[in-house]
Amino acid sequence: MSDLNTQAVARYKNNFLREVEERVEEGDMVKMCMQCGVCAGSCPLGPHWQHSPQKIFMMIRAGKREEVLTSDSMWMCTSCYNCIVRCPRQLPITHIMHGLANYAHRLGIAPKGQPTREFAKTFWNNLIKKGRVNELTLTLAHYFANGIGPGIQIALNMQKIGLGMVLAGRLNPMEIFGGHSVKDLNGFHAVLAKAKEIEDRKKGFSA
Amino acid sequence: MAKKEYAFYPGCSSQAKSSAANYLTSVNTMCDKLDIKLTEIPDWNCCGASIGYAEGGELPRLAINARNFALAEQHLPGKDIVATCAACWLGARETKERLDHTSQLMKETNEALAAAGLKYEGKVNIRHMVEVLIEDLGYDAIKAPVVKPLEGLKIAGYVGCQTNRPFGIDGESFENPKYLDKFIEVLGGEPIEKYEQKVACCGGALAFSEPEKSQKQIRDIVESALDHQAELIVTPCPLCQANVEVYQSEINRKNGTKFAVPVVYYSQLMAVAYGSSAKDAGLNGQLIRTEALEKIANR
Amino acid sequence: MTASIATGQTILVVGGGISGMTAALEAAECGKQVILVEKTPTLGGRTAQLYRYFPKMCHPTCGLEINLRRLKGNPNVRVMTLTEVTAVAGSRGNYAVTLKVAPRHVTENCTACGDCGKAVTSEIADAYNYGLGKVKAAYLPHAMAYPQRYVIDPSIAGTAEGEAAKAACKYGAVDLGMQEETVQLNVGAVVWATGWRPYDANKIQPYGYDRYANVITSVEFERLADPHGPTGGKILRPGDGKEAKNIAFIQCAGSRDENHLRHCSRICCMASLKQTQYVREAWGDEGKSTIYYIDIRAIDRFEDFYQMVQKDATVSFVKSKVARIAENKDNGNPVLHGVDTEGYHRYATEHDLVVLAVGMEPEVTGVKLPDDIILDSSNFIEGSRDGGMIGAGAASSPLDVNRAVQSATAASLRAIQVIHKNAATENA
Amino acid sequence: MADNKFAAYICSGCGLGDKLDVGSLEKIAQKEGKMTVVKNHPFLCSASGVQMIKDDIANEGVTHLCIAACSRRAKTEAFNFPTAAVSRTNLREGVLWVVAEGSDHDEVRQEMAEDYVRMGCAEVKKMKLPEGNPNRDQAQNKRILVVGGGMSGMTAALAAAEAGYEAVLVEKTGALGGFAANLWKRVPFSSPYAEPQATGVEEMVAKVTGNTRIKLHLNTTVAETGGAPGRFTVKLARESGAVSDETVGAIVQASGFTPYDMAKLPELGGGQANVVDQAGLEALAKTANGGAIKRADGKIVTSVVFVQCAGQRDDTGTHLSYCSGHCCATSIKQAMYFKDANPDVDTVVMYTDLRVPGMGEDFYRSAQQKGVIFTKGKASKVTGGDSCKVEFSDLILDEQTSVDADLVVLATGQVANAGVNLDAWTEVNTAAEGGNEEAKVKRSGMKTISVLNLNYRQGPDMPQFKHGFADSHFICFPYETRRTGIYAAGPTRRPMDMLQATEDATGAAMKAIQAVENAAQGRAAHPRAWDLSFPSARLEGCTQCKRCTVECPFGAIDEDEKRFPVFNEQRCRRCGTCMGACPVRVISFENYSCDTVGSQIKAVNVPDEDEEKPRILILACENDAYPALDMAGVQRLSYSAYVRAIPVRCLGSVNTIWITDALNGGYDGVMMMGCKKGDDYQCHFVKGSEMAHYRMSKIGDTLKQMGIEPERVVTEEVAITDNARVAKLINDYAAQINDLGPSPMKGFG
Repeated sequence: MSDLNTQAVARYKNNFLREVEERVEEGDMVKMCMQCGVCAGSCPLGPHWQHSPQKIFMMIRAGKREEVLTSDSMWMCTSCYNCIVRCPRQLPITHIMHGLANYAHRLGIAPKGQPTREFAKTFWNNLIKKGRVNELTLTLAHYFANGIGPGIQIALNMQKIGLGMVLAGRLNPMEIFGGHSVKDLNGFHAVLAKAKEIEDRKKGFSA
Repeated sequence: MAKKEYAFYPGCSSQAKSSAANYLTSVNTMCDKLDIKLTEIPDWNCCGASIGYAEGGELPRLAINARNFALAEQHLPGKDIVATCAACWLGARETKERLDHTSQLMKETNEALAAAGLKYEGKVNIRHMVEVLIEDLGYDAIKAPVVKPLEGLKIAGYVGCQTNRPFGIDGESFENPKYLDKFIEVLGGEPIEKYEQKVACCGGALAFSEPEKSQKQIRDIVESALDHQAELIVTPCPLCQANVEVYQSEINRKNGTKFAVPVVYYSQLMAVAYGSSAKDAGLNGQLIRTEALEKIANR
Repeated sequence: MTASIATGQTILVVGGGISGMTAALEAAECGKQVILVEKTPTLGGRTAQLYRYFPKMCHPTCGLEINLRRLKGNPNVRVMTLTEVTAVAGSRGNYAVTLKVAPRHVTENCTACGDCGKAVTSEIADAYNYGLGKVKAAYLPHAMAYPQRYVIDPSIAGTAEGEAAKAACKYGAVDLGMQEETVQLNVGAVVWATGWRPYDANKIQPYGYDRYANVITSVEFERLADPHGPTGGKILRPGDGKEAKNIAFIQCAGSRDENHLRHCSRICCMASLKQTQYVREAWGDEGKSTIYYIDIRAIDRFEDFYQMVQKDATVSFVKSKVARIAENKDNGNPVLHGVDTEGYHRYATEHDLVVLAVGMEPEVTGVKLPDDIILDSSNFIEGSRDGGMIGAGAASSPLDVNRAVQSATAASLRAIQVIHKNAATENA
Repeated sequence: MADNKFAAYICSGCGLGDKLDVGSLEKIAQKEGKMTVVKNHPFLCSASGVQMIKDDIANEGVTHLCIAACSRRAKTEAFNFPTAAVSRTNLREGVLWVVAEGSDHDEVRQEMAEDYVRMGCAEVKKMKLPEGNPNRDQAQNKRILVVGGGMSGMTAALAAAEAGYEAVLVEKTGALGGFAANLWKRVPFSSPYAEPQATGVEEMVAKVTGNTRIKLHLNTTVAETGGAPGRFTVKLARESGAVSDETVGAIVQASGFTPYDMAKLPELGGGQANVVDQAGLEALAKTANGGAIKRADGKIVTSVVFVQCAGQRDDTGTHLSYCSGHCCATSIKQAMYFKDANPDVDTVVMYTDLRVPGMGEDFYRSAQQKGVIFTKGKASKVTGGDSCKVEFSDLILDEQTSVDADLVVLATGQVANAGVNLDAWTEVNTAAEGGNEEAKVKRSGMKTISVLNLNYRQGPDMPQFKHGFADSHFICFPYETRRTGIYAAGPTRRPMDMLQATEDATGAAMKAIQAVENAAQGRAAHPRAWDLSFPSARLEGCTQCKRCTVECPFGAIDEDEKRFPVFNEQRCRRCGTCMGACPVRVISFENYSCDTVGSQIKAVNVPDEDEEKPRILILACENDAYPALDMAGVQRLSYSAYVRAIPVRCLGSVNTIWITDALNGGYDGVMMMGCKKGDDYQCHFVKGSEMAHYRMSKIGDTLKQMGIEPERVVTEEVAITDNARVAKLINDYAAQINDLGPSPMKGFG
């Protein structure tokens, strides 16, 4: 994947803003930020990340490519949309954060083992498998993502909950064998494949 | 012939035996009483949720949502899509907005759909069940079937994020939406209007990946409800419901707190108030049982 | 009144605030015939509701006094209060204007002796104090009101209270039967000096103006500081009447915001800087003012004032658009949440009182204006296509008083140009 | 002229009749006031009351009226009798509403009312009906001189011409257009505020040259200006040396600005290669003519940094301390020049506060839309050369860093072309008049930079306000210059952009037109435009002390060769400062003179000391203090009934004789209430209040000689809002006088 990165560097030289505008979801709105900081103050996970959205936008304009793409700040987005509704310039901040995360992830330079990054990957792979999320396998896959040891630990902690869910009829042990699925799975996958192909072409990931 | 008919998009968590199965049960009960007919979109797929972005990217996410639209337009022409899950509604609604406003994306999306012989015409509307209740029926209609008012029941209306922002329910404010309080009121319960955490975030999908951070959010949400002597919390969002209910025990385990505040769906309140059984109201689906509601249901 | 009182040589000025009065007087002092119409019962407009002006910290009513003397000494201006323009027909040089005159229920006989006020008990919200206080339903709008005549509020016109007021008046000045009337005028040019209104703070939801008693607007703060205000000039917060010493000023409350007013309202930065000095005037070194801002727009020599305030140890600046306001349940203090973007510092700061520096919205927003009038994207009046109607003062752009008066003076000449051309063609 | 006939009309309405013995007021008006006609009316301001007075004027030949009713500020329109001299005796706001309720105050209330009637009668007896400037037939010129052919000047000339007035436009260079002519484009004036616009200079020049009402003088400066509104005589000097005369009625000074010299900014690269100011950039843009912008060395610019506030907003005292207002929008516009020619050019605007008020916000957004990058940072060092470097602290990213660029643009400020600084002038001139040769040389040097070369006693140009701009100090009255009939417009008045300059120039033209119209009718100018009175001096009594010529705030008075004052009525603003200054009291207005006030002071009935009823004279400025006293009444705040208040046009008009007369007459104290003085002065006549304080500071010795405690005379600054405060001031002072005991002068008067 990192060849994608070197290729991108070569293509955009030091014009990171241009790179973001062309390759990141809603990236063309980054330039409209006026640095008021309302997004920074509105984020529920504010205390936990390093760079606020408005600061990330400034870093993009300042060409701090490495710092931005390897930052774990955008991975802290809970998609609460507070920033979007308060932004006086109506920047789709949530989507830009998602877009940056996705882009860093595509380039393979997003922080390794970043839990949300890992979970997001697991989630997506889970849902595209059958077209619908299999909550059991998703949960298990997630808990065991870091290997058997910690997995068991978490699983034990969560056991009561899991059991409770089962008893409450809200978690189906049988899902381990298949579970919900769309019928026209081929069609579903064809759509996804085509969409990915178009996007890659558009964003210059493929020649 | 039902009063209202819609193309139903239950979403992954609200299907049978999934984490929001109780939501589905109560919604069905509620709709019976309100004479709303829901027809499931044949072969619908996942919306990608708010966490789908990282691996999925933009167009694939738009495409899978558009697939649902296409199916609805094809099989249930003229009917609005109604989602009960906040994330499904938001994901779908966002997709629609972006496709309808960007011809390029519309073109590309349909190019992708063509791979499955589908086409999105841009006709179908995306609604949340709450919108249907408020806009298509109205509070009086919601009040009408009440036979067991939720008397003396103090309930914190926890709206959360995704039914509220960025689109929200028409006429409601992002910071202080009142529709849940109004629901509670017409159902005979006692809303907590000054509930500070009303629109706070529960951590959403990060409940899995960043448990500590999310549980801090959840803790505030529960504590504030208790500060106001709430007996239960009501929400329109499956993720909110699951996070706030499920992790109370975790929070107790880690912090020695003794939280046990039931978290239910508005549809469960209605089902009970409309006189249905605890089971039909999905109350058996609670991890933290809500005796108060059960008592009324069993009256 | 008939159309004959006015001709194509007459200038109509709409709005009796400082811009309208200026436009009217400048033209009248050149010997032109002017009709000045004002929607409220008195001239003076919003500047009469300010405690002090920046940057001199002088009192707006001082200039109002001068303008009223100019007016009283000038027979060329006809003042019509409680009057609104409902329609304008015709074109440049020859407009037919329809006016709606609301009943004051008090005639020219009034001597402002105040007996009717004494006789009435019922009260109404005090518009002069932005509803922070109450006045009798028979009232003089304020000490500098012009015409210096009482008003009987319509709410008591048909009641025993109204009769009591009527009975109390020795001069037969109370006329409870007064009806709304419609007046037709012909004029050559129209100056729109309809001014501005403070943006509705309820719409700025994150700041909870509708939920927290101790979050107020900048115009309300003017009234709190003014000795003629509801607190007699003491800075007491509405929530509990407690002395407010630690005060936050939030800039761009509605302005520079795609969700509210797209434009910058220009005056708010200077207004807040000025108001920090009210805090100092009231509490000395015990007072504490904090300004939350995006950019401090103290242009040209206003910069002097900004630098003066920066040197004031009781005033601090935080470069941040406040994200939201919560309330401390225990003491009713607003708590501001946000991030100082200069170097990134997260804050959750408690203040006694929060003042929202609300933006300027054109008073004509939502009002049906003649089709020929051109508005900009924020509903400020750019003028009319035929050039015979001119925007002046804050109706034409968000302006401070000094610039509004310049604009009104210029508008006055443009109006004269219109009627001059008119005269030229009439004589030709 | 018919004989004077005096009449007093006493109103018994508004409760006056209930609380006062109107009958005895009438007797006093008759016997003591010597009024031929004395009438009372229950409702004097009513149609019937006013008709009664009109009839007496028409049928009884009444020429002078003393109206004893409410304040002069009330019912002004009703009691407006243009053909009669009128004094207003304030029984309502001045007595009834301020004297404490209750019968134990009846006596003092009545005494107060009686004194006011005496005063009103005494005043009107000394009044003449003002008839306007007798020399107005020589002040009929209505042409407008505009000095400066830039955007402001052309706008002013056209504005006047469009309104039907002739304009004389003087431009010192060979072409019209001024600074604007050197711009590639200007900022937008109207929606959508998105793109730079053509300057429109050519069109305007064509309009000006094509307008038959505008007489144009290029390559011309103003060599001398004399006269007054309605009759200014101007000597115009052509470069060639030729001199021509023009007579005009009013003047608009639109002498523009000069960009702050960036050579003074070496730390920001001023003077180094590829570092230009905004004017320099406009030149490059003009050369590029819409194509790629090249540097002086011909290299196409691929990256540019705009450094805002260069040499502005400086609190170290080295550079300009103010903000020039337009520079942010100008840099935005110039950044667009680059982006519009080639979107790939890196354009950074480095600012601390981006100042684009009003719709400028749209222009800002539009630039962001075009990809202009805005960096909140403070530039510490700029190095020019082939690759320029801007070192700065990034205030958002909180780091000391730098950016490279092909070109750096410094947003320097506007310096006013406002001519000679009069404070400096006065110093030099006094020395020169004292025969100092060096000073004489210096003085003639100063004249060369003068814009107007006024031959006024007080110097060749308009007094400058802050930072060398010829601005007004009045917020409500931006055109209140201290040289009547001369109005500054554009950046010479205040730093401003082109839109505001054109607006300003139109306003200035309006004021100029107004000045000529008032002059033609012999009226005063703002703030007493209605005033037909004018100053006259009995020169036979004049001691040529020059105080009037020096102290007039408006430079209205010159001196003839014999050092006698020469009054230029139309320059006069009727404040009476000269009257207050005159030690021999030879200056007066028909309806306002040492006598009209002095006689009121003397008319008051001063009780003997054993009566223990002190008398306190209040001289109150009629613009702020008197309204404050009035409104104290309106709010029914009570104050001592021992005071007798006389409104004065301005404390500057207070002649010390009034004080000494009062004290000689047995008054126990004199209180003066005037407007705020000092830097933030509120005085509507600029220096009046200050003069009064100055004069009173000198009166101490006189009082000592009279054996009177100096604290019996006080001067207070009062604002119009001080209703409660004036009442308190009076009561506190009354108490103080009470402690002092009766004046030692009692009985000697």
